[in-house]
Formats: sequence, C-alpha cells, structure tokens
Amino acid sequence: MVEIIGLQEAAEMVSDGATVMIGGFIGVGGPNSILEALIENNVKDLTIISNDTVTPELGIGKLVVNKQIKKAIVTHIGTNPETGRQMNAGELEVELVPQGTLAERIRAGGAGLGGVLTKAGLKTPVEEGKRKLEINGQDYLLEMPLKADIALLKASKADKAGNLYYNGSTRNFNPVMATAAELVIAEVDEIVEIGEINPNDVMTPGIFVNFIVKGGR
Amino acid sequence: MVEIIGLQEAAEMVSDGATVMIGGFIGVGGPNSILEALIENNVKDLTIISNDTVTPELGIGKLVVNKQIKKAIVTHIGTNPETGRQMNAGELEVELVPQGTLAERIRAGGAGLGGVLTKAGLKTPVEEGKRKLEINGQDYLLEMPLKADIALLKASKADKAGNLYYNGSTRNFNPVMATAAELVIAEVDEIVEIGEINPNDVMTPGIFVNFIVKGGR
Amino acid sequence: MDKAQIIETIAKRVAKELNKGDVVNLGIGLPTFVANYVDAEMQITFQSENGFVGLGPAAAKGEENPDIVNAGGLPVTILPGGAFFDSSLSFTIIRGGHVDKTVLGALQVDAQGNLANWMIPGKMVPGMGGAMDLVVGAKKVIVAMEHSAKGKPKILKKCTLPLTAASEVDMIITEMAVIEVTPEGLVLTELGPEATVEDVLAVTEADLIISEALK
Amino acid sequence: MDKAQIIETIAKRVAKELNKGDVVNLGIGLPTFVANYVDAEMQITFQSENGFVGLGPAAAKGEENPDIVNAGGLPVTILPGGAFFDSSLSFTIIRGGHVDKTVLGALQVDAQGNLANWMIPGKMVPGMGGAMDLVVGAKKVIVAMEHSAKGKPKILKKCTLPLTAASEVDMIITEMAVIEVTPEGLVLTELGPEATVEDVLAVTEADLIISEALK
Repeated sequence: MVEIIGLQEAAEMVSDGATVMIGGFIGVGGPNSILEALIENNVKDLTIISNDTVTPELGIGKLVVNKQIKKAIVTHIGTNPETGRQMNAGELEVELVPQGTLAERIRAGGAGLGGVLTKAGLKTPVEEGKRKLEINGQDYLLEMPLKADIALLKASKADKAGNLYYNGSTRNFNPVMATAAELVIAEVDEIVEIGEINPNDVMTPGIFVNFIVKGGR
Repeated sequence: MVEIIGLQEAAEMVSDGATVMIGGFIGVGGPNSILEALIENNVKDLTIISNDTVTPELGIGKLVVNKQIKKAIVTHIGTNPETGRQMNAGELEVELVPQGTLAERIRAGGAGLGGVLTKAGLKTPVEEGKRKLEINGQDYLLEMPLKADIALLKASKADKAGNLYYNGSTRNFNPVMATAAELVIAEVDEIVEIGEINPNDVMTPGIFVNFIVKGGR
Repeated sequence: MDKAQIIETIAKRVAKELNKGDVVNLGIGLPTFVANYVDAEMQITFQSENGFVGLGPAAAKGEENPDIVNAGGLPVTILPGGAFFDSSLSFTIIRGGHVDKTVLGALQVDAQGNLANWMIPGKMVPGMGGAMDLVVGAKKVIVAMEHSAKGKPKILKKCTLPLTAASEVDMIITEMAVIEVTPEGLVLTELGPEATVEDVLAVTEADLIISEALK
Repeated sequence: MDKAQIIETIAKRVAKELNKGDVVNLGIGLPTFVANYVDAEMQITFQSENGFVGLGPAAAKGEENPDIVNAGGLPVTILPGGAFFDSSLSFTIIRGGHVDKTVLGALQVDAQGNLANWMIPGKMVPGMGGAMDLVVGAKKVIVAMEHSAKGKPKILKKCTLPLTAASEVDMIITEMAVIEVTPEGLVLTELGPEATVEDVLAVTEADLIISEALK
C-alpha cells in the first residue's frame, strides 16, 4: 500500500536525531532531490548510513557541509574533504566500515540475521572492540546488523504498487536498504502503471516501500 | 568464458561421490533434462543439496528411486515417499534444514562468510550439535556455509556470455547456488545472443557460469 | 460439521484477523482456503515462499504456466503488482519480519505457544520446509487447524512432538474456538458457531482462561 | 622515467599477470591504467565494486550516462555481455573468491604480505571503501605502485601504518621491480627497464631474496 507524495512531505518524515539509510554511490543512485529538501528543512543530528559522503556540492555532501549530521556510518569519505575536517575537529563522528561488510550488516538487519561473519577487517583497526569467532580453524569478525528509522532510496522507475527498478550502477545499496528500515521512501525518475515493470524484473518488491516521490532528474 | 555443451557432456562432469547443488522447488526450476542424463549415467553416492527431493517421477526424485544418492541436504521430503522410506531403512542419510537457513548457508558459502546466525531452528531438533551465540541478549544458531563440487541449475534463458534469466517462480535456489560451487552448469530453455538480455535484468551474471546446456522443455 | 464446513469456518475466521494492506503467508493445506474469504479492497498481499508476492488464485484449467507454482508445487497465478524473486530474498522477507501474518497448521500447539508441525519421529518426517523461518520471522503467527484429531486434543499443556519453534504462536483458530496465547496462558476469546465452552474444554488438554465476554 | 612512463611501465607489467578469462578488479588511480594494456582476445572481465561486471572504457565526451559510473564515480561504459547488480551481490563476488585478481595501490607493503593503503592516522583518512573485502577475497592480490615515495621506501620489513589486511598480498609490481611474496620472504624476480638489483635494494627496506634468474 504505497502512496505517492511530494518532496517536502518526504523530507518532513525525517525527524531530528533520526537514523537514516541513504542509497547511492558517490551520489549516483542517491535520493538527491529529497536530500535537497532535507537541507531546506534543516533537520539536525542525523545518523546516516551510506556508502560515502559524496562531494561537498551534492546530496549527503551538502548535509555534511550544513552540519546536519551527527554520525556517519560509511565506507569512504575521501571524496568530501569537509567530512574529514569535521571528523578531525571532533564535530562529526565517523564509523568506517568495509564496503562488503556494510552491505552485509544492512542485509542482516533486513533479513533477521544475528550478525555477519567476515574476514574483512581482521588484524586492522576495524576489529577493535569486536568479537572474533574461530570457525573451522579460521578467524572471523562478528559484525552487527544495521537497521534504520527511515531509508531514503533512489530508483529509476517505480510502478504504482511501489515495485522498484534501477538502471545501471544506480542500484548499489538501495535494494538492501529497502529491507532494513521502519519507513522506506523512494525517489524515482519515473512513475509507471502497474504491469509496466515485468514481475520478473522487479528489483525491490513494493511490499518494502511505503512512499514514492517523483524526483528531479 | 562460458561454453555450450550437450546434456550427456554435462552429465559426465558429475563424478561418483560428488557434492551437487541442484536448483528447483519440487522440480520447478530444476535441471530436469540433465538429471535424466545423470540417471542414464548411473553416477553413484551423490550428496545433493536442494530444496526437496521432488516426486518419484521427476528429476531428483528419480535419482532417489534409482538409489544414486547417499546423502540429501534438503528442507522437505514430503513429496517423495521413497526418500522417507530409504531414510527410515538407513539407506539414505537426510539432513533437514529450514528453508531460509538452506538459502543462507549456500549464500554464505558463495559469499565468503563464515556462517549464518539465525533464530530458525532454536529449541528444535535442528539445533542439536550446533554452536549457539548470544548476541545483544538474544540467542542465535550458528549454521555452517555450504559449498559444492558442482551446481546444476535451470534458467529460462541464457545469453552466450552465460548471463542467466529466470521466469516466474523458477528462480528459487538457482541464483545462490550459482555462487557456491566449483563448477556451474545451467540447463536453459533458450540460448540467446549477447545483448538480448538487458544488463539490468541479468539475474545470474555469466562470470558464475561455466557451461550452458540447451534443455528439453 | 463436515470437513468442508470445518474448513470454511476456520478459514473465514482467520480472514477476519487480516488487516488492510497485510503481507500474509498461508501454509499448505487448510490455510490456503483463507484466501477465498479475503476481498480485494483489503489489499492483502500473499507471499509464496518459493519466490513471489502477489500470489493469486489457482490457475484455470488449460491456462497453467509451468513456471508459476505455489509452495506446494501447484500451478497458480500472480496478481498485477506482484513480483518474483529468489529464495534468498524470499526468506529475507520471511525471517526479517516483513510478513505480517503467517497461517499454519499444527500437529500440536501448547500453553507456551510452542508449535509442533513437522515430524512424528519414526512415523512421518516430511521436513520443516519454510515453517521454522516463517514462525520465527512473521510478526503474528496464527495456527489454523481442526480443534482435535478424532477427539484427541492437539492443544496441549506441553507439546510432546519435536518443536517447529518455541513460544512463537500468537493465536489458535479452530472450528470450535479462537484462543489467544498470552503470558498468563491460553485465553479462550470466542466460540465456533456450534461450540460451547464445555465442548471446547472437553477436547483441550491445556488449561484455558475463559475471557470475560464468554462468561 | 617521468610519471607517465612510470604508470605505463607498471600497468603493462601488471597486464601480463592476467590470464585468459580472468575476472579482475582494478583499484582507483594507477591500477585503472592496466585496462589499457589488455587486448580483447584475453577476454578479461573487469568488475566494478559499485555494481557491475563488464566495465568498459571511460565514456566518450557527450556520451556519458549518469547512471553508469565506476567505483570512482566517473562516467564509464559497460561492454556487451556485462551485467549490473547491487552491492550485496557485488561483494558476494568479491568476498566469495570469484575475483581472480585484484590490483591496488599501497602506502606500505611488507615482507609478510601485509598491506596498508587506507589511512595515515591524524592526517589522511579516506576510508577503506571496498579494499578490505577485495584483498581478503580475491584469489590473487597484486600491489601496483611506485617503488618509493620520493626515495622513501614503501616496501618495508613491517608496515607502520594501520593495515588494510594481513598476509594477503601475493605480488608487488613497481616501475623498478616485480616482487613475489613467499613464505620465505620477498623474492625479487624481475627488474624494471631501467633498474639494477642495487637500485632496487637502495629504495627497499625489506630484505629481498634475489631470484636465480637475476644473478
């Protein structure tokens, strides 16, 4: 039971202090129009879960520059110098996570799994404070599931049942994030009638999606 | 680098004693033509990993009737009375696994994860002999990854790069199995030119597939 | 009641438990009939664990598509707005709490909400299929079954058969009764069309708390 | 050698390590150039961790598709036979051992095959991106980098920077040398076009075993 709403309505669903998953990879496949509306709203103290903090001029990057983020759980901040500056100045907490581990932690949150057992990060700063398990003679890190209050996604196409379709490399973290948040809002380039996306080709089933917003591409 | 081969050639790649993942759900989405060829070959002592043992008249079910299976790791044997009979007679070892756990164990095998942490099976016979972990005050079973020597899959369509596309409910375990075996053979209804499957719509990328066989649908 | 009436009584009552927009998984057998008593404006989405949402009615004779079957392997249809996926996403939906209600049969269910429905040691071992994941993952677990097996209670103080899951059942719906599983024990909240409290107690081994409404 | 010659020398030599049909992930920066020296008949498939296989050349000016970018966010192309997927499948490919070779830069690499390439505490913390998964998961890990940083060795007895992974590097290729990581230590197996054994030793802190062929 998906509903089509406006950008401002979508932005208003994000409260101060919320934990927000945001799709995209350096902004590609990111809900950049909703993020613009969040900047206008000036919602504060967000914890974001995302691949990266983009560049200072776009999407998440602008939220960083505008000091709306309290904590960022990301794999990479190299494309946005302002994130590094705020981190070093103690203004922004950054938890760096290996990219595959981030995908699995979100997936575990959405799939009802108790955690992720991976070798990525062993004998590096990533393992600090974490449980290690020996399984069949090999060490694995136990990484915790991630969930969010809200997921802001970007899809190329949605049908009116909320089924999503992603073009090219815009898919990235969007499908796993759709499974792991209380409320899921998808910004889309195009809204089509039910039936225009073949049920075989649906990438995120509409049951995961609460709201659709026509974006600004 | 995928190669198109014949049914008999495919069957010959399965050796006595091999561990074989077999796609399908009560035979739907199962590589039933390759399995027919396996019956002709009369390869023995197989360990199969599959959702179920189908019916005595089809695919895996016929392998059971023909006593070619030593061990079955499956979620359900109710549709094939012969499996239950052989199990009770001590002729066939059956490891019953919850269906979601089976999918995750195969996925973990293919994704380089150390195991699966799930609540499914807690306080049931499924937990016997397994490690339990308390994570954030909740118990989880640690289930081990599964890998195989060979995966026999069924897809509706393959292009000549080995990219696979599944229609309807034939997808089931095929995509995860494609990631978890040393050698992957896909029986397909149709072989098309590269480009005829949109790269967005590929469900199993060709890098996972070694051989394609035109099946008998 | 004959068999058909029993099924109808149970399925109709289960249908009332579904809320608008729910995602629901119906087990094989009796639970399947629940779909017959859900009307379209409820916008219920049925999930089929072999890999889709939008499960529709059985396929009409001659119009079966061998690529579209339900979890029992029978030819069915997919409704507009439905979507197919693999087993991994199917159980992400199930285990991850994205199914609002799961309706299953039982061999035994007990006062702690324990469920046994997948094996009778030495006699019948069909396997659990997706049941263990469904019962652990769904937000609400409804057992839909005949109240007793030829007069032998199935609602017990304690299950004697190997469990499917512990303390996961929320509600039991039979042709004779609606019973809620609460921390205080089983509460009898409704009677079937032909049953009295005494009838129910006679074929129920577990202690029942009789709700105020029935007194 | 000027910068361009250094890059060409390293990239060409890395390309020789690739076998027909390999699935290869190239890191951002110098490793990207390896693709320029691989010809089509090698049937190499490049993997892009943001979500596809079949990574092709950079998009031509005016023909950029904003929906198709590489892991550096730059517009690229996808070759015929390629496929897009999500981050979850992308790292199933990477972590699960389905990438034959990964080629990455390094800040430091040491005699045990330890790699440091993601942070200089207090100075530069870009994050690890997909590097930790790639190094742990790929069948063969090739470090491709300039041999030294302004004369300061990068190939050390022991890394001093925080690690990306321990004991995962298999081979180091620089403009001066090809070095294999073995249980016995680092083995110098080849020299760059303008380098002598003495040149290499002068800018390498780790002990090097000189292979027979170079003696």
